Amino acid sequence: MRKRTLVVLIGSAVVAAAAVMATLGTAGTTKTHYKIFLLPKATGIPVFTQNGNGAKKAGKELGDLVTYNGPTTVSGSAQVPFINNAVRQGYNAIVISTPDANAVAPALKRAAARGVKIISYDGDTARDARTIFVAPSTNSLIGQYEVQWMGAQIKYKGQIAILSANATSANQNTWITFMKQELRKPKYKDMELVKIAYGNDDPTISAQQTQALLQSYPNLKGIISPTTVGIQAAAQELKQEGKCGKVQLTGLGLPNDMRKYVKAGCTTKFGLWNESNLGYLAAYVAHNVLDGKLNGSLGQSFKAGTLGSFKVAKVDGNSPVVVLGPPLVFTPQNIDKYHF
Amino acid sequence: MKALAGRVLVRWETLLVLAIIAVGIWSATLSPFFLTRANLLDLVTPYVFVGLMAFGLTFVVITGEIDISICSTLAASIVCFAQIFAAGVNVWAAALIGLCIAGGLGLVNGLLVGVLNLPSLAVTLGTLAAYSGLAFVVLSGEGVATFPESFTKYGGGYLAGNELPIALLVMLAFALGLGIVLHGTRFGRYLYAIGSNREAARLSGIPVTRVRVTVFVISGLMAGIAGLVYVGYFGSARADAASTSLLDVVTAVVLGGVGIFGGTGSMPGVLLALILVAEVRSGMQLANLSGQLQNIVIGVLLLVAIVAGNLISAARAGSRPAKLHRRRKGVRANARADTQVIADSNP
Amino acid sequence: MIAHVRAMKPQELAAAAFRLREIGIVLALFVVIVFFGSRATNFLSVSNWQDIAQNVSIVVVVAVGETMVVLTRNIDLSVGSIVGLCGYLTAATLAHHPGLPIEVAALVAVAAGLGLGLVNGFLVAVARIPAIIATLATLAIYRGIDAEITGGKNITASQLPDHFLSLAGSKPLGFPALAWIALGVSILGAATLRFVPWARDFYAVGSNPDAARFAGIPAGRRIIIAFALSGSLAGLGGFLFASRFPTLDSGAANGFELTVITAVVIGGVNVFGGSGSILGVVLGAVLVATIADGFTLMRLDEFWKIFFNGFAIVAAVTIDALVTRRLQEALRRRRAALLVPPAAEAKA
Amino acid sequence: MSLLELRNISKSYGGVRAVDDVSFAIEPGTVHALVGENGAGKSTLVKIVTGVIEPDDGELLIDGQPAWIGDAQTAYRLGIVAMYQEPTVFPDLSVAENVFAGRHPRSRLHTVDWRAMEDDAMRILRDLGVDFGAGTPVRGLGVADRQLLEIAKALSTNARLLIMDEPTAALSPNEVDNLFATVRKLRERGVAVVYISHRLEEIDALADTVTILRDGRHIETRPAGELTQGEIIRLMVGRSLDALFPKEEAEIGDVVFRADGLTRRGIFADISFELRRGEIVGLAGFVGAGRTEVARSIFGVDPLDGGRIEIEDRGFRPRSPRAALRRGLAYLPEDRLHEGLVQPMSISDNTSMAVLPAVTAAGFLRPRLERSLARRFMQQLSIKATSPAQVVRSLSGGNQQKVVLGKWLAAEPRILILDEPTHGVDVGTKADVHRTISHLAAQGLTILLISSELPEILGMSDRVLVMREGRLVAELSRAEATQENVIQAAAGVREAAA
Repeated sequence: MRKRTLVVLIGSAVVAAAAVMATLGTAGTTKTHYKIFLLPKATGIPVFTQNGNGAKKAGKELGDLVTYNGPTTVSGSAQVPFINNAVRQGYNAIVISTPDANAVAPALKRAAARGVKIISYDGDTARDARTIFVAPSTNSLIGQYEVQWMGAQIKYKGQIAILSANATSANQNTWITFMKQELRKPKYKDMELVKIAYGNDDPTISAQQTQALLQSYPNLKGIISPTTVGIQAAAQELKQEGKCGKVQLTGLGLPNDMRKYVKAGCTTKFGLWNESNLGYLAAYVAHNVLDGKLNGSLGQSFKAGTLGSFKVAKVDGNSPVVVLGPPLVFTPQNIDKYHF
Repeated sequence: MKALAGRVLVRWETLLVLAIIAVGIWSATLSPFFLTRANLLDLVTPYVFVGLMAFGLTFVVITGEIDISICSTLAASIVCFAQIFAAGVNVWAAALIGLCIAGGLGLVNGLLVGVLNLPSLAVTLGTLAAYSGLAFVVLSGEGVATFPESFTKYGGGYLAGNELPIALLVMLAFALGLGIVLHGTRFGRYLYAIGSNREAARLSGIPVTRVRVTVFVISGLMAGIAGLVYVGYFGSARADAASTSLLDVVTAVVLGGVGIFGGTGSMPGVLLALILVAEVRSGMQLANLSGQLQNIVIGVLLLVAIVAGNLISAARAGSRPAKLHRRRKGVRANARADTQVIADSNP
Repeated sequence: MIAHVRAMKPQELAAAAFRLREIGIVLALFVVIVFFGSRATNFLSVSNWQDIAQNVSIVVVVAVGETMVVLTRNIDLSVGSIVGLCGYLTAATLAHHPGLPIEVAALVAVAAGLGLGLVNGFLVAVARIPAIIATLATLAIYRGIDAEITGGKNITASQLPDHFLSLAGSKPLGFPALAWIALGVSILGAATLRFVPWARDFYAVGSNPDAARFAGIPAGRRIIIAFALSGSLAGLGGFLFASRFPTLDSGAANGFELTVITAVVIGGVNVFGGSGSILGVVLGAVLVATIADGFTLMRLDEFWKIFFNGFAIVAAVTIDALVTRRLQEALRRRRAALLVPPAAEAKA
Repeated sequence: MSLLELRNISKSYGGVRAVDDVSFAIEPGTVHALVGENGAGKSTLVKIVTGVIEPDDGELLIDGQPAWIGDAQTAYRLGIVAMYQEPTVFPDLSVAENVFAGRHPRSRLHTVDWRAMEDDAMRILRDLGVDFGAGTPVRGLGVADRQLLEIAKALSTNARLLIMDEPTAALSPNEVDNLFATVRKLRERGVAVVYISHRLEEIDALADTVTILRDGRHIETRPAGELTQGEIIRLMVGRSLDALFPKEEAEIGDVVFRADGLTRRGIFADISFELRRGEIVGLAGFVGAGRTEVARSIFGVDPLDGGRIEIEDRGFRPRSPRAALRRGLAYLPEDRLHEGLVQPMSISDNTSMAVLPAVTAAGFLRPRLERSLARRFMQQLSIKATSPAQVVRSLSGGNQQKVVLGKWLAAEPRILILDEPTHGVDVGTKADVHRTISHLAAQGLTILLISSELPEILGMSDRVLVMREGRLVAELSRAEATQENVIQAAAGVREAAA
C-alpha cells in the first residue's frame, strides 16, 4: 500500500513539474519574421554577452527573434547539442563563434542540409560548413597593430613576450603568426620575442603566467596579450607587482576592463573592436542571407543598419568574409569616450 | 497478480519511463518539431558517448567502487588514437591501439584498487587529473580532424533515409551486450555478490581481486569506445574532450537506479536514465534555458534520484531488522532522519 | 629507511607514522627546491617566493576547511564553485557599494559560504546522500547559481575600490597580505582542531563511526559543522580570490577543488577520515605550489602540472596504504610475542 | 538496598528465548560474577541493562525504583557502564583521547584541557600498571593493550555499576593482577562490578557473588564462598542430552585431512589433527580460543604463517577460499549476516554462489538449473519460503542459516567445516540442521563441527578437540567427552579442582 502511494506521489510530482515547466516554456513566443540563434563559444564571458546584446538590437530593428544561448565552457563539442536543438526548434539561421572549427562542422552541415543558414563570426568554422564569416577585423591588421602599439610604447627596443589564450585557439595562433611577420620588419630589429605563454583565458592561470614571465625575464620590456582575459590579468599583476610603466602592456582589451590600468599607466595603447557592433553586424548578415540578398558571392554588398554599408570580400586568404573594420585604438586621451 | 502489478509499479524503471513520458509531453509543447520521427531518433545521439561511459561505470559501481577518471580516460585514449592515426597508421588499427590504451589506463586504476586495496575515490580522483594531463601532453595543439567518413559514420552517420543515427544502434548494441553480461552471466553475478557483500563473495570462492580489477578495465575500455564514438560524432579529437561530462555520466548511472554503495542496479535502468537525461537537456535547450541552468537541473535531478531511492528502499524494506533500528537510535540526529523517512513513506 | 622502520617498536612506529608525513613533505620540498633552484632562473629569488606564498594562500585557506570535512570521512567537491560564487558576491557587493569597509564584504562572502556549506552538510548528514554524490551535484548547482547571478557579465578591477584591490598586492613585513591571512587561518584551524571539543570529534567520527556513536558523539551534527566550516572558509577563499584575481565571471575558480583536494591528500589527511594535521596540509599545499611554480619557470606546460597533481595523489595514497600495512604486520608480530608464550607455558 | 534489581526479565529473538524470566539483584560494593556457557543469555542481559536493547517483559529497579533504560545515553547517565568484549576504539586518536572521547575535560575557556586529560588518563593507566603512555596513538596498540584501554575507559567514568565482559581474554598474567587490584579498589569505593568470565579461577579469586545462567534461565545466585569450581561447572552444564541430536552411525574410513603444526602468529600455534572419512569431529573451546581462526586459515580466508595441510594425502596450500573449494573443502562461517549470505539476493542466487561454474554454460547463467538446485536444497533442508526467487533478507534467521548450509552442500564438498551452525536459530531448525549433518556424515562426508554449545558437540561428534588460548589442549574420544571434561580442558582448570 505504502509503496504504491509513494510511486503515485513521485509520479505525480514529475508530471506536475513537467506541467509547470511547460507553461514557463510556452510563455513569450511572439510572432516574428526570422528566428536567428546566436551561439557563442560559451555563455558567461562578457564579450560574448555583448555580441548577444548587439545581435538582439539588430533583431529588434529587423523584426527578427534573436536567441542567445550556448554551453557553459569553451568547447566545440559542447556547442553541438545547441546546434541540434536550434534545428529542432525551427530556427532559420545559426550565427556561431566556435573554438573548435572541426568539432562543430558535421553538426552545422547537418543543419544546413535541413535548410538552416549558417553564419560564423569571431571564431570561424570549417569553410564548407558556413555561408559567410563575419570577421571583427582582418587578422593581418590585428597582428600588425598589436606589434606597432607595443613598439611605440617601448621605443622599439627590448624583450617582449606574448600572453595568449589557448595553444589550440585558431584565431590567436593566426594573429601571433602575423605578429611574428610584422616583427621581421627592420624597424623592429631591436625587439626580441622571447616567449609565448598560454593563460587558457583563465584569470588565475593568466596571472600566474604573467608572474612567471616577470621572474624568468628580468629584462622584459613588454607583454602583448591578444585576449581580453589575458590583458586584464596581466595588467592587474603588473599593478600588484608595481611594474606598471616599467613593463609595457598592449593587446586586445575591453575599455571598461582596462580603464583603471590606463589611468595607472600600465598601458598607454591597446585596441579592440566594438563587440556589440560585431554581434549587430552578424545578425544583419544572417538576415540578408535569409532574405536571399547574400549568398556568399564576392563583391555583394548590403546595408547593416546604423553601421552603414559592407562588402563580401576575400580577406587573409579566407572567403567569403565580411569585415567589421580596423580595430579601435584606446589611449589615455580617448578611453573615457568608450563604454563597453 | 495484484502483488505482481505492485512490483512492476514500484520498479525504478517504471518511474523512469513515466518521467520520460512526462518530459516528452513538456518538450512537445515547446516545439512542434519535437515529436517528429527524425527528431526522436536523434535525441540521444549527442549523448551516446555519455551513455557508453555510463555503462562502463555501472559495472564499477555495482561492484561497490567508483571511477571518476573515465572522462579523462576517454580524452587520453582518443588523443593517442588521433596522434597514431595522424602519423599515417590505418584508422582502424589506430582505433584498436587507442582502445588498448584506454583498457590499460583502466587496468592501472584496477590494480591500484583491486590489488593494493586503495580507496577507489582517491585513486580515480588522482588518475582523473593524471590522465587529463597526459592527454594534453600527447596532443596539446589543435585537434586532429581528418578522420575518414568510413570511420566517423559510426559516431555521426545515419541510415534509413538519413534519419536513423548509427551511433544510436552502437549504443543499443552495447546496452544489450553489456546487459546480457551483467544480468545473464556468471561474471555479472560476481559483480552483484561482491558489491553486496565482498566478504561473503570471497568466502564463496569468487575471485574477488580478479573481478575488481576487471571491472576497472571494462570501465576503461568503455571510455575508449565512447571516445571512438565521440570522435566519430564530433569529427575531431582534442585533449579536453568530454571534460565536462562527468556530471551527466554519474547522473545517468545513479538516476538509473544503481546503488552507490554497490550491489544493485540494472542495465535497462541506466539506459532509460540516459534517455531521460538527454531528453531533459534537450527539452531545456528547447526552452532556451542557459547551459548553467541546465546543470542546476541535472544536479538537482541527481540529488532527487538518491533521496527517492532511499525513500523507496525504506518503503520496500518495510520493517527493518530490529537490531539495525535499535543501533541507530543512539544518535539523536540519526534518529530524527529515521523518523523522517518512516513518516514520509507512510503518509 | 625501511630497515630503520622495521627495527622500531610498534608503538614508536605508530607515533612516528604520524610525523612521517610531515617529515616526508619537508624532504620532498627540499629536493624540489634544490632541483628547481639549480635549473630555473630566479627560482630562489625573494620575489619568486613571495609569488609562491601568494599563490598558495587561497589554496591553504580553503584546504583548512576541506581538511575538516575529510577528517569526518567525507569529501567536499563543491569548494571550487563556492569560491567562485562567493568571489563574485564579494566583488558585486563592493562594486555596488564602493565605500563599504572590506571587512563587511568579507563577512558577506563568509556568510554566503556558510549557507552553501550548511546545504552540503544537510544533504550528507540528514538526507543521507553520499558526500561524493551530494557535492558533485552541488558543484554543478552552485556554479549554475553563480552563472545565473552574473548573467553572463563580469565584474572587473575597474569597478572595484582600490582599498580592496590593494589587499592582494600589499606585502606587510615583506610577506604578502594574503599569506598572512592564510597563516592566521591555518593557526586558527589547527588550534580549533586541537582544542575545541566538537572539532576533536571530527577525528573520532572519521576514525570509527560506530565507536563514536557508542561514545555518544552526535555524528550527524558534527558532519554538518564540518561542511559549514568548509563552506565558510571557501567563502573567505572567494573573498581573497576576488582581491587577487579581480576579473570575476561565472567561470572563476573553476576546477579549484582539485588543487585543494590534492593539497589535503598530499598533506597526509587520510581519505577514510580520522587522521591528518593542518601542518601537513599547509606543507602539502606549499609543495604543490612550489612544484607548480618551478614548472612554470621551467616553461613546462600547464598540463604537466595537472598530470603531476594527479600522480601525486595516487602516490600519496599508495605510500599511506603501504605504511599502514607494514604497521599492521608489525603489530601482529608483537601480539605473537606477547600472547603465545604464556599459553605455551600453561600447556607445559 | 540493591543497586540494580532485575525482575522477571525476558527477551526473545525470532522465537528463540534468549533470556527467560530472570530475576536477581546486584549489591553495591560487590563483585558479581555472571557465568554460563555461550548462549546462556549473558550478553543479552548486559545489553538490556545498558539500554542497547529493551526487554520483552519484566522490569529493572535501580536503587529500588523502577527505571526505564531506553538507550545507551540513559544507562550512562544512571552510572551503568559496560566494557565490551570487542573494543570500540578510535585507532587514529591517542590513548588519553580514547579514554575521554565525547566527554573531553574542559578548561575554563571550554577548550579541551589536554593536560588534565592526559594526567587523568595517566593516573588510571598507572593504576592498571600498563606500559604505554597516554599520548600513544591507539593504532600502535595490540589487542591486549586495547583491552586495557577499554578498561581504562570504563574506569574513567565514575560508574556505579561497571560491567566487564571477558576483560582478561587477551591479558598477560601480570596485567590480570593489576586489573584485579583495580577492581578491588573499585569495590572498596562502593562500585558494583559485574564480572563475566570463562576463567573460573578468576571468579574464585575475585567474586563476592556468583550468578549462574543456563539456556537463558536463571539457575542460581549465591555467595562465591559457597561454590567450588566443580559445582559451578555442574550448574552451568546441567543439561540432558535429549533427542535433539539424532546421531546416525557412520562408517569411519581413512584419514582424509591432516593438519600438522598450523600456526598463525599471535592467533594460534602448533595445531595438529586428523579427520577421517564419515567422521564428525567437534572443535570445542570458549569464544576467543582461536577455533574460528583455525577454520578460516584452513579455508584460505586468512593466511597461515606455518604448518602443513594434507588433503587425501596430497599437500594443500590454502591460498584462497577458491583454492580450498577446488580441493573439496567448504566452510560455513560463524557470521552468516556478514560472511555467509548476500542478503539482497534470492535463495537461488545464494545457493548457486559457490558453484557458479557448474550452473553456467560458457559463462552464461542457466536460471532454470539454478532454480532446480535451489529447490532441491529447499526441500532437503525444509527451507520455508515461497519460491527460490524469494530474497534472503526476508527469511527468518533459521531459514537463512539453512540457505547458507544449502550453498555449501551444493558445492558437494568432501570436508565440511561448520562454524556455529545452529547459533541463534530456533529449535526446529536446529533439529533439521543436526539431522542433515548426521545424514551427510553417514554418506561419507567429513565434518569439523565448531560449536560453543556443548550438548551439540557432545551429541554430534565422534571425537572432540578442545582449544584454549590458541592451542589444541585436548583430544577426547566420544566416550571420554563429557561436559565436565570438555569444560575443564577449555577453561584450563586442573583435574584436582573438579
